[in-house]
Amino acid sequence: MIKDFSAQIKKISALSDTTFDFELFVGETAKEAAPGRFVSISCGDQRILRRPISICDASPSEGTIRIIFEIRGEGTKWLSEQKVGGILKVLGPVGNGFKLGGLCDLPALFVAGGIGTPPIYYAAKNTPGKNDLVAGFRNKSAVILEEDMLHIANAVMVCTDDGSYGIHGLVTTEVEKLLLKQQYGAIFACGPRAMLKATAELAEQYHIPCQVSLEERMGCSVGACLVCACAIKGKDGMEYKHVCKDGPVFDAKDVQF
Amino acid sequence: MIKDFSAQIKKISALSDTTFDFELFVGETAKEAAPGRFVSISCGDQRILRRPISICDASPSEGTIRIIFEIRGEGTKWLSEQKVGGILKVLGPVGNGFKLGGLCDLPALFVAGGIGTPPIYYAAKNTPGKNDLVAGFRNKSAVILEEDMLHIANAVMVCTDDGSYGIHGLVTTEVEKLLLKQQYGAIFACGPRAMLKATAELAEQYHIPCQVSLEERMGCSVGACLVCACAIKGKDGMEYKHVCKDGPVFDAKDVQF
Amino acid sequence: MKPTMNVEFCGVEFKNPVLTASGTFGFGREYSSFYDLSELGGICIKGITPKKRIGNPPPRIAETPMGILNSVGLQNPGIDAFISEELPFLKQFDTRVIANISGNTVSEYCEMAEKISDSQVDLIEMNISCPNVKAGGMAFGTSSSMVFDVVSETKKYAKKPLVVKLSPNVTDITEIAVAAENAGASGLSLINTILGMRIDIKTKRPILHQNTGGLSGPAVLPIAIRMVYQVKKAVKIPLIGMGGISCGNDAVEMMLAGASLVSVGTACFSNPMAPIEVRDGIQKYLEDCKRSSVHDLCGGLIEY
Amino acid sequence: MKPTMNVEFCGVEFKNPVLTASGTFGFGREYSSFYDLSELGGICIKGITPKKRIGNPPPRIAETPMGILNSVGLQNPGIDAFISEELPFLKQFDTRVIANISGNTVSEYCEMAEKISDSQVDLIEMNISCPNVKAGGMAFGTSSSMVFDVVSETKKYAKKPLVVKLSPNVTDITEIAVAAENAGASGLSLINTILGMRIDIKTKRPILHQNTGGLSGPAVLPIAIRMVYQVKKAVKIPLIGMGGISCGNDAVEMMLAGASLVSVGTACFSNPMAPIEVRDGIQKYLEDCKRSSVHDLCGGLIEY
Ligand SMILES: Cc1cc2nc3c(=O)[nH]c(=O)nc-3n(C[C@H](O)[C@H](O)[C@H](O)COP(=O)(O)OP(=O)(O)OC[C@H]3O[C@@H](n4cnc5c(N)ncnc54)[C@H](O)[C@@H]3O)c2cc1C
Ligand SMILES: Cc1cc2nc3c(=O)[nH]c(=O)nc-3n(C[C@H](O)[C@H](O)[C@H](O)COP(=O)(O)OP(=O)(O)OC[C@H]3O[C@@H](n4cnc5c(N)ncnc54)[C@H](O)[C@@H]3O)c2cc1C
Ligand SMILES: Cc1cc2nc3c(=O)[nH]c(=O)nc-3n(C[C@H](O)[C@H](O)[C@H](O)COP(=O)(O)O)c2cc1C
Ligand SMILES: Cc1cc2nc3c(=O)[nH]c(=O)nc-3n(C[C@H](O)[C@H](O)[C@H](O)COP(=O)(O)O)c2cc1C
Ligand code: FES
Ligand code: FES
Repeated sequence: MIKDFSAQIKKISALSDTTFDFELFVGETAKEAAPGRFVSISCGDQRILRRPISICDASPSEGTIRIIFEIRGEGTKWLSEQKVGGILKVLGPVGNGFKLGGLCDLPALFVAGGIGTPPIYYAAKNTPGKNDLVAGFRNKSAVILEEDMLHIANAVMVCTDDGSYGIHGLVTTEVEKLLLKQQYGAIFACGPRAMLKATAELAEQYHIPCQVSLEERMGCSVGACLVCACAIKGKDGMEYKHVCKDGPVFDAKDVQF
Repeated sequence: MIKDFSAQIKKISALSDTTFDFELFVGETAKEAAPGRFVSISCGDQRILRRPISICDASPSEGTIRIIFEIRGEGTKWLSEQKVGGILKVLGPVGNGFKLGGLCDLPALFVAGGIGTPPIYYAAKNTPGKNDLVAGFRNKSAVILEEDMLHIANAVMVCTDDGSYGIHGLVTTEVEKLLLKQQYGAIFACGPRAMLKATAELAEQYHIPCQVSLEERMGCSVGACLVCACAIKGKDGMEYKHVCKDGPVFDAKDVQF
Repeated sequence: MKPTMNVEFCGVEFKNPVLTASGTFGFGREYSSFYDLSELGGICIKGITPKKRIGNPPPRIAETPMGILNSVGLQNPGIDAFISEELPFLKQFDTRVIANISGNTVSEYCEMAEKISDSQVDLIEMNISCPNVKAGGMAFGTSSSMVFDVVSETKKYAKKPLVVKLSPNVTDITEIAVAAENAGASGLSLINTILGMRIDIKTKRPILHQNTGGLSGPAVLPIAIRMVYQVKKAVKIPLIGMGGISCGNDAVEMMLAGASLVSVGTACFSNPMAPIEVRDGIQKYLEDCKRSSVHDLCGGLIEY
Repeated sequence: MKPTMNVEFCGVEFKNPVLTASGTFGFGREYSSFYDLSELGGICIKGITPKKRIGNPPPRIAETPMGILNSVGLQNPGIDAFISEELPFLKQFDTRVIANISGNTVSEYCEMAEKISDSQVDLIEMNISCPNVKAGGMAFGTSSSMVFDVVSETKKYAKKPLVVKLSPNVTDITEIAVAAENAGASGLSLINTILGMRIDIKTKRPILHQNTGGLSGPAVLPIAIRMVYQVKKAVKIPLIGMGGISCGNDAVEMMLAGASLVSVGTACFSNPMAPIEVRDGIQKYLEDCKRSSVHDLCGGLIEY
């Protein structure tokens, strides 16, 4: 059940000049965290809209969740200026996460792009098996969570667009290489739309079930205002489903990219 | 010269639940402070308009000014929640203060009402001679600056509307008693409009020069937007002068109450 | 003694004057996990149309200083699906249900008014002011002769009180209000959203896929209060005031200006509890100034 | 290389596109202690009238969420006093001076246009949109036939470029804009303030002594951008965009929507340096996206 609550900031680490890692105390709510679900955070009284941020990890025993975010505009800038001990207004957990259960015995492939990496890390962490993970970033300074990912996946491939770190090139090039080499039971992806689209096409081509996590601008975050529309193929043609309520994770073959 | 600058909060004391006493570091600007002049303070990014607050005292040697304010609405509430060490956006000093120089040898009478007391205290402090001061407040818990006033005036009379402290009754009743008893060279007043009006009438009746400090809602605080109008008798009839630029202190006989 | 909060509006009794604004509250399901919907004076549903509408492509929302723009474009399952699948859920609660209807043509409005009158809704709100659809919508609401025509026709089919929702995108809102009153409106609600635009300076594209959208939220409060004030002086029928209300004091202002009921919309996005807090805030104001009833507020303004 | 910031507008060269908005900057004297007025693209003076006006009784200002209402009511010393006492001060600076004129009748506009044309001002801005005066003012600006009449008459007497300032309080601003263009306006400026109201819930009185006043500040930015966008598509004459601009990015949005020049008004109240920061912000934007000239912005929007 979605709740609106106050969360205290327990820990802050700056992963780069523009990327921040927060640990929030959320009490019982931590039990409802799941990979792909997100929280909507109020970023100052002067901003009407809350900002959706994916849950990157959760510790139900400690009552904490972890979020990682990048400064993109005024709201995330405000968030980055908050201090340990400060209180955030948080709505969540919101949305339907990745369906990680019921996979066949084959390993899963996790595909992350940029700031889409946190929920993918969380999903991979919660998926048993010899799973692989490909994560792409703009450049070396944008790479996040590499250490964490190494602990929870079989093979981790880090790519950068400019070759300043890891493999030079797009994640989807690596994904294709892996798909040629090996059989996967499922693909899970989060990142820029172009990356998701290319990943979805590969998944279709190789007949692998694929789930993607979508982004859209939000109003209410609870499914009431219908602003966070995404085009989904329905039985009577295209219709708009809603990222906050029906998503953010969708079956890739249903998404009209 | 009016400047827009950052001032650090050096000291905060709560004079009551709703009244606060701040010491601000303003550097060189402290030299331009004068009784009756004020500063315009930005009360949070979500509020467009600055709040005018009188200077209550200044120490040019330490580069500080003192302000005392009461919570009246959202802006002063915000201000009351600021912490020592915090930075305020301050515009000032604004306006023409009391003309304290050139008084005849007679003592002066200072008349203060409620949150109008701080500039009157400052004015009395800077006026040599055996001056008297009458200050009125709603009730006991609203009384401010009594200790400070005792040090700088000959006689200090504190009145409360409800008789919960000091003399029971209106300041103007006390003012009239004093005027009957003694000769004053000038009257200086700041407080609610009704009090200023009554004081101005007494001053006229007893032929004593009187200066009053007016309040009006402000936009620019520098004389450019013409919103802070107050009706002043001019040679061609009534005209609107401006509290921030032509005031806040006016000759009582010019004010159209 | 607690002040009485109930209000009679167009012959319908509301337990308190606070409604949720159409389009910001869906059909109530989502917010029912935050509080008991029976706490509300009423719920105004997402605008419905004769047939299902898929709405506009995203992005459908943009942020502005103390406001938002939306361009949902009346996405809804259609009137029949509303009546069969959503209304029964709403009728579980002890609160009033207001159906917000939108048509492309006069006959669509009539058809819907007739159909919805036979359902269990308590009031009909005719939306002739949606800035986010091409045909109908705002077009109807900006000319007094069209308002007169569409309202007087629809009125013939409405067997429940008919409230007309006015567009603020007009030169003189009183002219439109009077036209609606003359055509037989039982009450008026105002304001709908104000047409606005934001541009993403990085991509040079509008933020909204429709280029423009409707402005709501605190930013519009002073405009809404002015319009309610003007309309109150121009008509005799009662008003539902909305636009930027986010706390009890805002609602009190709106009621002093002339509203009998108030709606809370965009504020729910920042704070899901906003309608409840607005209700409690009105009550606290009445207590603080020792008023016995919320009736004392409507039109209580002392003009200069 | 620094991007070029100069703009030609109605045949007049501006060193940069940033002006101060009429009524928020007096006749420039007060802000000249904060910075050299020669830094500005231009200064639009407080609205002047044929004779001295004392303006409206206070209170003349109220705060709103990210905005303000004002009801100054054109307090000014009259055109003659402006020309003899204020203009010489302004002409000391290397910046453009725009005279904002308001009349009660068509002949007053003509008289002022004639008189001001013989002075050293660079441009004339005709204010037919002031919501705070009874006669003239906004009344002229809300009907396209009246706009056509007053502009075409005034044009006969204007020997300097004539910019017409539009009111946002209209159903269709493009209709008014086209009327002004057809009547011979050299350019348009928009938006003036939007009529609004606030009420003091303690006293139950309007905050403004005029009951209502004009809304400006960030709250109106999305409305102003939408109107500039609509008008840009409807006319060929150039536009001055204003309404809620408080930083360089806001100004860039306004220019992408279609403004050649921008004005900064209410933002000066929060931050006296606002016009300079807006100018620097535009320049930084141009540098960041490697544009060589501010010309590239006007109307650069890529519509959906
Ligand atoms: C389900 C979901 C999960 C997300 N998870 C993360 C995460 O874990 N870490 C992270 O850094 N970012 C995440 N994002 C993106 C994040 O929400 C935006 O970067 C953020 O809202 C930008 O806010 P701003 O104020 O900084 O930017 P501004 O551009 O100033 O924001 C203006 C408005 O646009 C909205 N907006 C702007 N960009 C986006 C976007 N990409 N998606 C949705 N709304 C947007 C803002 O929420 C706000 O309402 C997620 C988005 C979604 C939809
Ligand atoms: C020259 C001058 C000196 C002042 N000195 C002091 C002082 O030393 N201590 C003190 O406590 N107060 C002083 N005031 C009054 C103080 O400015 C107001 O109490 C304050 O602005 C209220 O702001 P708010 O946000 O709390 O109230 P709100 O009612 O929320 O404010 C809304 C708007 O109205 C304006 N406003 C409301 N009341 C007043 C008022 N009485 N005068 C001017 N503007 C008002 C605010 O500035 C703001 O723009 C002075 C006023 C003036 C004009
Ligand atoms: C996302 C959204 C959707 C809306 N949909 C409708 C609608 O379907 N029908 C309608 O009459 N008004 C609709 N409105 C307008 C609101 O009902 C209300 O009139 C307006 O938002 C002003 O109130 P507010 O500032 O409290 O939100 C919508 C507003 C928003 C923000
Ligand atoms: C206090 C004040 C006085 C104004 N006086 C005038 C005026 O005399 N003539 C005029 O054309 N516009 C006047 N305006 C409108 C502004 O020039 C401008 O169009 C409007 O404020 C929107 O811009 P902003 O949001 O940047 O302030 C005034 C605005 C304010 C706030
Ligand atoms: S944000 Fe309101 S429905 Fe998704
Ligand atoms: S506040 Fe602008 S002139 Fe006084």
